[in-house]
Amino acid sequence: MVKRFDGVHALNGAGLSVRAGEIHALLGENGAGKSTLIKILTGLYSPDSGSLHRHGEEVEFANVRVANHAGVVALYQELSVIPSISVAENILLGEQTPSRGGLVQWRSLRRRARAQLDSINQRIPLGMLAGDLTPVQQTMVAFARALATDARVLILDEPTASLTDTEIKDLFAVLRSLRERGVAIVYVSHRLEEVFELCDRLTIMRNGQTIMTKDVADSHIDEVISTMVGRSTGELYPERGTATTTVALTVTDLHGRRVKDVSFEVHRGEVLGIGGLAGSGRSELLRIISGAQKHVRGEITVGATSLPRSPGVGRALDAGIALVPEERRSQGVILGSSIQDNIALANISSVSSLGLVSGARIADITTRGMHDLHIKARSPRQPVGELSGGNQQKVVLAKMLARNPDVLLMDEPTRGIDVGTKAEIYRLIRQLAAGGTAVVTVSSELPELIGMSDRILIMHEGRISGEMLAAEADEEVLLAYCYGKANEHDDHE
Amino acid sequence: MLLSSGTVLALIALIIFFFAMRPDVFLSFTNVKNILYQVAILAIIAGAQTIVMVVGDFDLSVAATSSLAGAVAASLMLGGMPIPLAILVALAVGLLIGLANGLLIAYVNLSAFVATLATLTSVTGLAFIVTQGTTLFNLPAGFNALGQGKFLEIPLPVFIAIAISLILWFVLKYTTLGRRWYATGGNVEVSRLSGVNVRRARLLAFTIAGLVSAIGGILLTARLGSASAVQGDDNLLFSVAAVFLGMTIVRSGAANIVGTMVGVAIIGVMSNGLNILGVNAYVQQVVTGLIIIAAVTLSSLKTRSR
Amino acid sequence: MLLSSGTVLALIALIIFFFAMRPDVFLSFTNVKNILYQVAILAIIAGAQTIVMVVGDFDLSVAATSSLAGAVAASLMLGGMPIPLAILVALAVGLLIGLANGLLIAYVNLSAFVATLATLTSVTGLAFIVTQGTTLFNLPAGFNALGQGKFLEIPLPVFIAIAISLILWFVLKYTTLGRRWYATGGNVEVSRLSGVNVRRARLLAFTIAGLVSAIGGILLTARLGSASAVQGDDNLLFSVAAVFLGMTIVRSGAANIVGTMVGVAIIGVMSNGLNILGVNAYVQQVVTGLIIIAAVTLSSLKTRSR
Amino acid sequence: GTGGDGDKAFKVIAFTSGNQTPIGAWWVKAVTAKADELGWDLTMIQGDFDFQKMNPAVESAIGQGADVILDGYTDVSSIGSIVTAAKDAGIPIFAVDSGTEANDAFALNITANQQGIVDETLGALDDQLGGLKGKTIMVIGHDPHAGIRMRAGLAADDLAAAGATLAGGAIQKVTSPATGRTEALALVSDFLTANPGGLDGVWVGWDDAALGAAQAVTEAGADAKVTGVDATSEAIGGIEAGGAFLATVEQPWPSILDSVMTAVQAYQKDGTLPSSNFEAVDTTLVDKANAATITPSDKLK
Ligand SMILES: Nc1ncnc2c1ncn2[C@@H]1O[C@H](COP(=O)(O)OP(=O)(O)OP(=O)(O)O)[C@@H](O)[C@H]1O
Ligand SMILES: Nc1ncnc2c1ncn2[C@@H]1O[C@H](COP(=O)(O)OP(=O)(O)OP(=O)(O)O)[C@@H](O)[C@H]1O
Ligand SMILES: [Mg+2]
Ligand SMILES: [Mg+2]
Repeated sequence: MVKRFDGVHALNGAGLSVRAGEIHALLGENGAGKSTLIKILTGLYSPDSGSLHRHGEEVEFANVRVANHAGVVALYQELSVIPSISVAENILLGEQTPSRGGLVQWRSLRRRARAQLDSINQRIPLGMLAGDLTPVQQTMVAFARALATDARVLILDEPTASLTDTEIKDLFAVLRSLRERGVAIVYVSHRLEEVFELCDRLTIMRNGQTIMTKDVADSHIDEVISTMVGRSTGELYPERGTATTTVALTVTDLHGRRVKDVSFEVHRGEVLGIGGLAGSGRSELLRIISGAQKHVRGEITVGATSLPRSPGVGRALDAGIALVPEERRSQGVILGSSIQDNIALANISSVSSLGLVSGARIADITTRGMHDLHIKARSPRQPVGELSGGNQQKVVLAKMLARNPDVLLMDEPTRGIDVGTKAEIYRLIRQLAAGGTAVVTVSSELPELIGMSDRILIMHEGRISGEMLAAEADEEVLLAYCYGKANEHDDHE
Repeated sequence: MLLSSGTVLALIALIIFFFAMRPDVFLSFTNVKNILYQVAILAIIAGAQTIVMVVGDFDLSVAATSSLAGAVAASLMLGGMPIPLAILVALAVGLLIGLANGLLIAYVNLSAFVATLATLTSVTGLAFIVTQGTTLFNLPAGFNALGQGKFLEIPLPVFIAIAISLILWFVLKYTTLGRRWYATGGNVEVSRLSGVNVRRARLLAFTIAGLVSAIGGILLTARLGSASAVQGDDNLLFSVAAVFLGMTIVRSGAANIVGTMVGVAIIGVMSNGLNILGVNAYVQQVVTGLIIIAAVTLSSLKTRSR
Repeated sequence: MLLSSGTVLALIALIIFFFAMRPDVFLSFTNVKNILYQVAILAIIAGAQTIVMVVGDFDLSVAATSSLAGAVAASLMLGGMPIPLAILVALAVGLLIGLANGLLIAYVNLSAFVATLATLTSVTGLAFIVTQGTTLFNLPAGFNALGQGKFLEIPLPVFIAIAISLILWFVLKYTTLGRRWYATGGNVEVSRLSGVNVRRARLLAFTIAGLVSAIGGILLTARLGSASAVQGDDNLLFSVAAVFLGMTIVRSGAANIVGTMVGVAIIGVMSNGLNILGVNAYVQQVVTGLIIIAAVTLSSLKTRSR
Repeated sequence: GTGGDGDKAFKVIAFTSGNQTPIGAWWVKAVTAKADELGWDLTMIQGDFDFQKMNPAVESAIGQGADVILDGYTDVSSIGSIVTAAKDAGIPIFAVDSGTEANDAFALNITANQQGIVDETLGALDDQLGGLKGKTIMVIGHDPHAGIRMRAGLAADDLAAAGATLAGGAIQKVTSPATGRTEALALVSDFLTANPGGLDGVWVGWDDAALGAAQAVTEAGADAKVTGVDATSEAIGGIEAGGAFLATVEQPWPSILDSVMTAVQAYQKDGTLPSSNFEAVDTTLVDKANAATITPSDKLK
């Protein structure tokens, strides 16, 4: 397959062959061309050259529907739900909707939707508007939709990026049973442990080319990483640093909609990790601290200055608090704007004087950000929407880092990011901490939480249910905290 | 849920207010019939607008299409064509304009605003050409009866408006087409990637909106016994206002027929009530704007407090 | 890039066509001056519309606001108020209407469509009240000179329109406010989380649009030497059409002043050219719609082939 | 509906679509004052040019019974459904300027004599230009208005008959009354650029547009003369100033309304209907000579 965008090769000799009844991992760095290849497989893009064979016969998919009819179905990266319609309808969209004579068969619709949700262990009310669901639930609904199609070839582009362990386990169970039934599954993920746990074979892409295809059983994780990145990488997690004793951020008795009674301190130079289950209130906590959401009561102090109630993002930024939000497409970047405009946006005051913006200063911070974070793009003027998912995430980081914040809040900062880049981001976090920044990161991956943090807080139903030094942390104990079970002896429910 | 919506509250408040001001007149059978008669055609055109707004677009050409359809029917009948045939041709004209809109928007990818703005302009020009700029009248009595006849004391357009609203409500709620419209309006991209033929869905939405607008226009011509190029022009803004008012009554914030009809009722009650109170025409206009703002604000306060 | 845009091509095609039809007249100094004079006020109102569309909204009340401002200025001057003061008050009226729009939209969270539709209605009513439904005239010669005076043979409104366009272009391109407007139009939530006060940005956009519309309306009054409640009505649809035509010339598809002015030029050239060819007014309308479609389609084809 | 019985108040429904124009507003005031004076039970319905709203309101009033219906400035073609309802209820309609020809929709319709208007205005142009033969005259009309449409047609015919050339080869049309002045301004300027010095006169069907045409002539530095119809104060001002605006026509609305009211009173007394259902009254040419003595149509008391 070859596919060019504006003369740039997104794919340049990519190939993939998937067998019935296998789970085939498709791996590669951010921007390697995985999503593009998938979009070609499902008729969303037409390739500049290359061909597609199904059961040995050449096929051509003019659009998504044709591919679906041929049994090829994808759950796209960043695909989500239709917020204004019900969960049941989201699961059985379009031609999947049971109908007779043009009329929707509501009863059968509900029954089938329920069955799909049951198969992935989800108890989401069918009549709810999908827009009212949590992000995790939305992903599960989208997944249920992909399952509902009776696909013979099922392609999943980073399905677990925003899921936590429980959901991932459920999802894997479903995928394994589909494999039993002879479905061919293509699985894209940046979480290599998952690949080794789940997949049968793997294909690695680099710069739009397929580099190698191999049985998972014959592969080793270090080999996979170095093949992906094209060089060998060192340790994933850098050494921990030493936090200072100066308090950078104090949160006292914070109450929000779901957040209850949260108090903690972060020191300059410290990396504080926050873990918990989906919906435990981590995102809300960060949003409140960053001024993006109002809180009911409680106090937030940066350094020595206490922030006013509901300061708004602008004031919080000026006080030195910056947030890297969890949903990059709806919260992080303006997809239609260029990289430099996105980066300038959070830095308007530093790239302007007397109300006038300076193009030179924007170019300056953009170049620095793109260089520091290795953002892969044609030019600083390229619209962010054209970048690969991981590179979009780096733009969000670059935008906030350009502010040199005292307190950097990051909500799932490595979601959808390849291992090589993850390592870079961890190093970057350490570098920032060494420079005196207090870093607070939310993550749903326990190994990551342990690897990158100095100290870990776990949240459960809006409260802090446990605290631990990362160096002494143990995944099982953390998981117990996540379920709110840690202090069993003094918690007589 | 419906009753607690701000838009419905606004309607009730208006009714109570006008009733308190003129208890002898406002809720009399004659006046209620009057209100229904006055809004019947707006209800039909607002129904057309609802469909298009369900798929997340606008149709600025609904009122112009309705005028042209009415003008075509009138001019053909004056030229001697039998009534049913003239009506069919006029409906076909509406359908074709809707189809043109749909093709431009769904297949040529023009923004709905530009495409229907352009059609609005061209179609108005055509209506001027068809009527030669004048008001066509002296239409056959059989035709006028469609708009002026009564059944059980209630004018026919009221029944027709109710029938069309019910059909649209049914289509939107119970057919796969209706659900695809809602899906498309909720998120085009997700719908497309999930195998919904969003182009066809949008094409159909505009086409049907054109057809329904034509029905409205033909009825307006029959109702007035005459056709001019610009009659019914204010149905455009009022239809959009009605749909917007109605969008606030459901949680999803999507366009819906029940809400649209509540919106149409607000507009009808307001204009009739102000007339009954004998409010000066200019002041009426000022007040109309204020009431629309009040109604929508009320709804949005309600929504936010949920 | 600019030259390869379909909209610009459409403009060039129109100019070549009309020049070929009437080489003696179309590009003569008098006629070019004429075209500029005819579009000067539309250019100002389209500038106001551009700002609002940059933040991702619409303002349906621009033309009504301009009419009211003109009427207020006229009525105050007839009442004996000195010219500069009357102009200031009229500008303040425009500003206040814009502010009201902005508050309703940014702080009460009404949809821009409903809010400005309501203002449009109320403001038109107010304009009728101010003019008492008549046309106000006999305005001071010093005031009329603003709209009818000339400098170097070129009418003053042309200079004013150019000045305002330049200012808006500068503000949109080089100021932090302009950046914030574009960001807000790109994605409200992202902008908010990046520290942009999106409410204030939208409020300012509508307020300035109100002010700029008022300038347009005052100039129209000076240009005609009279003020009526509805005199600039067609500027609404034309301003939106101009902005939409202009949005196609940039890759991002965002509203922009250069594009808007190309759009205004298309509308001006088209109407002047058709007049010069002596095309019937109704046919002109039909053709106008078709040309808008052709221009936008041309652009979108261009965009897609990239 | 027979004549009044004396014991019950005489019930009158009055409607106009054009209450947003000065003349329409004057008619509403004058009719209301007259009804007060005569002790009528008056229902006044104002339509804002919106027949969809006005017609049902009038018909519903008809449903509640009335002795007489008064119609001001609403063309017969737009009120077919009202006419039908009134006929069914046996109520006569007395109208002011609601159609340019005899029509049995009305018991009486009095309007201005369109041919007379054309004769007067073309006469003024003829005098000013020293004959119409060989002259190029532009005629600007507005089709949706029945009166303007009719007189524009008559003017075009008469000009052709007098040997003048119609500028642009046909009647030029304004599409919206709201923007009549700007449209006429653009029409005339564009014609003058395309044909410098090629225009001797502009005949316009109503003053608002005529003012735009006159401004275009002045701005182009041309010496064409413009005539209008309506005698608005602005037009009269223009005529007095002695620029391009040559003349306009006064239509005697107060006396027309008086005649209609007299006929209504006759009907109230003993049910007599007027012998003829249409009357076209003569108008007065307003030019520089008599401009000062004319009451402008927007200043009627
Ligand atoms: N619509 C587009 N226009 C221009 N360039 C594009 C477009 N889509 C993708 N690209 C480019 O093609 C390349 C491959 O992108 P793709 O999204 O396939 O990467 P990926 O392997 O899925 O990365 P990630 O792991 O970050 O999701 C990138 O350089 C990207 O910028
Ligand atoms: N039941 C719910 N209904 C509506 N919105 C919800 C619900 N649960 C969570 N949300 C919203 O989803 C976002 C994330 O929720 P929260 O902060 O509670 O979770 P979290 O711990 O960050 O977990 P995750 O983001 O992984 O779901 C918040 O903005 C929250 O308001
Ligand atoms: Mg990808
Ligand atoms: Mg979260």
